[in-house]
Amino acid sequence: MELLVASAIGVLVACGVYLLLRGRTFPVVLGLTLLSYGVNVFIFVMGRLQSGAPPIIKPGAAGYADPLPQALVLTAIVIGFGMTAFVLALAVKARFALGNDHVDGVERSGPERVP
Amino acid sequence: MTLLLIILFPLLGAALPAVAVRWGRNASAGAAAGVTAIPLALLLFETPRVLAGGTIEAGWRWVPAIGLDLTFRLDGLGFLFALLILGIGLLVILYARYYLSQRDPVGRFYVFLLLFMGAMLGIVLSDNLLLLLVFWELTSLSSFLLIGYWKHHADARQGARMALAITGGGGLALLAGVLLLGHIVGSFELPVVLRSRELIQGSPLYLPMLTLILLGAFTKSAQFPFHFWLPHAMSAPTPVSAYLHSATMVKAGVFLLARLYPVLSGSDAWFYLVSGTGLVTLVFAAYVAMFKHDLKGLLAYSTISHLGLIMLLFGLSTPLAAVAGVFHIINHATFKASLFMAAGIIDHESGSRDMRRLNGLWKYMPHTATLAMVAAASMAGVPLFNGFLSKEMFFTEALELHQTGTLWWIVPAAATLAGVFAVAYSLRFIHDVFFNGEPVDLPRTPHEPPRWMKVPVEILVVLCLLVGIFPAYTVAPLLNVAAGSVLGGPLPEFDLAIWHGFTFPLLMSVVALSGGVLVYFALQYRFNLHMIVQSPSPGRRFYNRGLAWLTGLSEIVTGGLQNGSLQRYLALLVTVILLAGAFPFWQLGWYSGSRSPGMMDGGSGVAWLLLVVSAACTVIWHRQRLLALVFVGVTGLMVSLIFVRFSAPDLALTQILVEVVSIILLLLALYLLPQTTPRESSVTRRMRDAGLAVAAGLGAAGLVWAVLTRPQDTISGFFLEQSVPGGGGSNVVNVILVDFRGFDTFGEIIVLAIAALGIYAMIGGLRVERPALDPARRPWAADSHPLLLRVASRILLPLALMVSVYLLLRGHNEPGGGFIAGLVTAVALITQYLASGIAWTEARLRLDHQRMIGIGVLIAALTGVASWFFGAPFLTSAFAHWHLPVLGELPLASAMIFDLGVYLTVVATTMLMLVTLGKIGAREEV
Amino acid sequence: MSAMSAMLLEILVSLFLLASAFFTLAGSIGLARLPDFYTRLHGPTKATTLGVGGMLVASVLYFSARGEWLSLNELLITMFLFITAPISAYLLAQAALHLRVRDVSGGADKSKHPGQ
Amino acid sequence: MLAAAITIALAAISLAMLLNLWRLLCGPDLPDRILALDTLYINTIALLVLLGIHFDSLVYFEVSLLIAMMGFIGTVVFSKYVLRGDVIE
Repeated sequence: MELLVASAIGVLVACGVYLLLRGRTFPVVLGLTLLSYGVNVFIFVMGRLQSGAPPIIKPGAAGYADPLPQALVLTAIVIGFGMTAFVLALAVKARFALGNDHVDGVERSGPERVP
Repeated sequence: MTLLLIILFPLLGAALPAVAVRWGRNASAGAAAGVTAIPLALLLFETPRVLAGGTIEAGWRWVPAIGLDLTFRLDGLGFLFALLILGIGLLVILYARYYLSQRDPVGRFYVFLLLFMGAMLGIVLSDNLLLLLVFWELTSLSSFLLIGYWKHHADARQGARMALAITGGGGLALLAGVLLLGHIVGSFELPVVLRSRELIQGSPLYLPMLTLILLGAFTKSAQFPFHFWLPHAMSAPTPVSAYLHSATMVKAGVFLLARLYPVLSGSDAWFYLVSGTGLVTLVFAAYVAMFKHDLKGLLAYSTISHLGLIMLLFGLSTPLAAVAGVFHIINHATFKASLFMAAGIIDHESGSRDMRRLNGLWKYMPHTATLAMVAAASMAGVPLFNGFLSKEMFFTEALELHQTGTLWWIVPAAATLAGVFAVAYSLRFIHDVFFNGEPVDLPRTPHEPPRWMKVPVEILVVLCLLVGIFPAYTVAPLLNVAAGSVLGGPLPEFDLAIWHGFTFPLLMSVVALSGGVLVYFALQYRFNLHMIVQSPSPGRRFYNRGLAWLTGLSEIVTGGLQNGSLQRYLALLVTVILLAGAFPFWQLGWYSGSRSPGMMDGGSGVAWLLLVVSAACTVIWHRQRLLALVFVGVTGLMVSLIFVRFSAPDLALTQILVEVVSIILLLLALYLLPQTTPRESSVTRRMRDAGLAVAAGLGAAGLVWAVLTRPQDTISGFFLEQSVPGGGGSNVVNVILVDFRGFDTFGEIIVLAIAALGIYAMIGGLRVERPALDPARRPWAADSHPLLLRVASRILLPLALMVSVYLLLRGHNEPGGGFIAGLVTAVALITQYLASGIAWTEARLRLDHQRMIGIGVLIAALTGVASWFFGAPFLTSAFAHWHLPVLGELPLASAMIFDLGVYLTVVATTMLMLVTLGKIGAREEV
Repeated sequence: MSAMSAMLLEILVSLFLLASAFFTLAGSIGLARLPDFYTRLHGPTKATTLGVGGMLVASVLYFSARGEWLSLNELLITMFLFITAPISAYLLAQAALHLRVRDVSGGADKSKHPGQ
Repeated sequence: MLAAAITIALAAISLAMLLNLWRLLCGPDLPDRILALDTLYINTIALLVLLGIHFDSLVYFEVSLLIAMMGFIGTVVFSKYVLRGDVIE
């Protein structure tokens, strides 16, 4: 099971990094999303893998999953969303202010038509 | 408390002159004088205690973790310097009132001056070396502002930059030195440091530490070869030169040596470094001073020379030499400040500082000339003036020197030579300005300055005379306590008298006086002094060359690293992170730990496959952006399944909500962006990126594997135990968020609010025409809001709102909470926008999102503040169990009100983000 | 609750689960195997929805019998699914028509569709 | 018996999800993929209900509920994007 989780995180990070290195804003945002998925799961599993033991106090429960990484990741997800939204707004603004959606703000192969 | 007040008055009162300048220059100067006079009075109140040999200490904790505390001490040395700083400061304030012209912004001048005064007082009163360093840097900064006060002059700006670069660089060395010293001693507190002489001098780090501290002191006190910034700083207004560059700031380096004298001095390294540098500076600067045609240039080099003299005295390491050094600090401050002021008067009233043009001013300003003559005589070391006394003590000590062996004659000879030069340039200052023919086309006809402009000079000159004639009755007590605290032990026997009989030092004085007169007149009449032009000093050339080299280097580095391509920066960043991460991995050796992995099940395998394939497809099809987005949706769903599978229902809820909201956002943005990505990266670029990505993925996976196969050591036991009794909720994740770590959550909703408002500010007003055709060049579907969807959305709204209220209320005990409930509400409301359009929805749902964000944050903040009223820290939670008819036993914690604030903020920020983006493309093309 | 009725309940829940799983799977097989989009649309929207509905009934039975909870939750999910499934299908069909997705006969939908 | 039924049902749903993945990969058109995503959401609900019975826990219901809601909204947004381009107009 640990191998599955580790490799899944690895794939998410790898895909995220590759897309982050692309030259257009939209793929970069997608990469950011994938990378934050990977990082969120990464932090989450630092509390180890617990099946069927949610951190909700109940009399007679055998054990609980680690609540601390969960609390950290919960806010991380929301903040990550805020960041994605901000970057998207930036991308839209840049596209209309600069006439292209390249991350450098400079079209290497001629300007495209802005609708 | 008095000590803190003495420092705080100028620092905080610095704002007053800027305000008072509205009521005129006198008000501004008056405010500055008042802010100086009060601490001076406070200081004088302490005189009896200090003169009795007492030390006043006061302290407050500041950053104890790094040994930085607000501790102050007032001993003899600090008292002497504080007296100089405040006393001369007061005179300079008066003087500057008349010196500055109508066009100069007076308020700003006094603000800078008071800031400097406060920083300088901080240096001399600090009892903690780190605190001293803080004030040390503050003097560098405020002197930068003062030197560059006439910012329209290029040379003022350059002089200010040079002073900052040299003294700032020295400050850096000093920081390193003080850190080493603190490392050796184990404390930065002066009393501890001053008791640790054996420890410090026996340490192998003594020499590097000493070198670094001396670098700091030498740069600040303009010692050779760092002296060249001081002449350039002469482009400052003359009151600044009189204050900073004669009496106070340049003495900071000397002060530091005096402060650390008990522990640093006495070693061979100290002797050769300090007295060697002092000796070279003394002779060299005195020589250069003779050839300066600029009045202030002459004074600047003379100052450098005298600072060298004081350095040399401290370097000699004999008790009497240290006494002479302290004595010369006092004398130099008085005569040099008055000389600078006199030079300023001459400049002010004649329009020139060039001694080749200034001649024969005696008949225009006899009063000023007399004052200048007394001060210059003191500078030259003429008997009956104070400079003579300390200089003769110096000559005596130079003769007593034993360390130099057969070369014993070097120091006395150099001292006499420097004395000759000093007499020569002093004589030139008087003869070349006030006599020696007639003025050469001066801009103005010289005349005496306003009455009050001369008062500060008069006071200082009278002091010179009083000290020079009656040393035992004037300066002796002050000198005793100041020298006492430098030596940190008993004072040597010394006699402050003018006449000691026919001694060898007296002979040296006579040689210096007669030789100086000879040299000056020979230069003036045989070698045509006015025609000699010096080349710029090698130090300055070195500085300029070094600066050019550094600029060139930074251009090369910047140009090499930053070619304007963000992709490249990111690739470099990823590479660096990989390299930084590779090293610990290397050290770890074998990645697998002792913990045996859990069993895999089929369902998880399928989910894994879905996750991996969809993530890979996102990459493969990233050019077709809409398609890639579908795959991101699958990935997000699978991530939430991971959270469910490993017992994190709260995370799964948040993930699934954020996932959908993100997709809506991405689609809104995609509508405004190109639908496809052109293929523009080269194959090598793609291979490189793929390599980096695979390495990053392998690194992350390896790290996770290494962690997961090792036993866990968590601090969560506390939270699990305290959640119900301490936080009143059984959902530990939510209790952590709103209670244990409530302050973090508070910060996070503020970040979220900032992001939303930032988006609104950035693209709030943007409006774009709607394209007539879809990406496949077909007309859009005509039905903008399908009826079925509209009807369904209205049925779903109350259901969804009910769910969200339910999630909010029980979030403290079961999965849910403010973040999740807020997102559900936002999604429910957004569905209305989706189904029925902006116009329809906003006509019925009048929500001011910005205001709602404010209310949410405010509620959260007020919940936190409320706990103050119960005497508890910010955001302390209180709770009680309420019995409600339908819902049953409901524990109501104050944290839940906080959660309500979170809820409102999340709803409003999400809505604001989505609606702002949604409105951009809203306008139909006509 | 007697052992007998517990046994009966377990059988009932199991039967429901198996039947629902069958329908769910059938829906997905339909999605994978049917020849064109318009036919594929039937599988998930009908069979799978029914299947999940059955699962939820099983869950209601299971948890209600244990007396832990009056399972309103499942009811809510079922309601959601049954309201939304036809609308999703409708919108997807609209989208397919708009994009002129081909049907099984090979010819694209030539008639005027609502989007035009 | 219940355990066996759960295992079989789990296997069936896993298989169903694999088939959805197959459709996602093959397409061939965008609506096919959106439909596959929608089906995946619904299958996930089934999976969660099963997990709930398996772990004898009620905490998975909220997740199922939200997946039902969000799956629907996801499908709506994607379809609306295809139909009208502007999702919120």
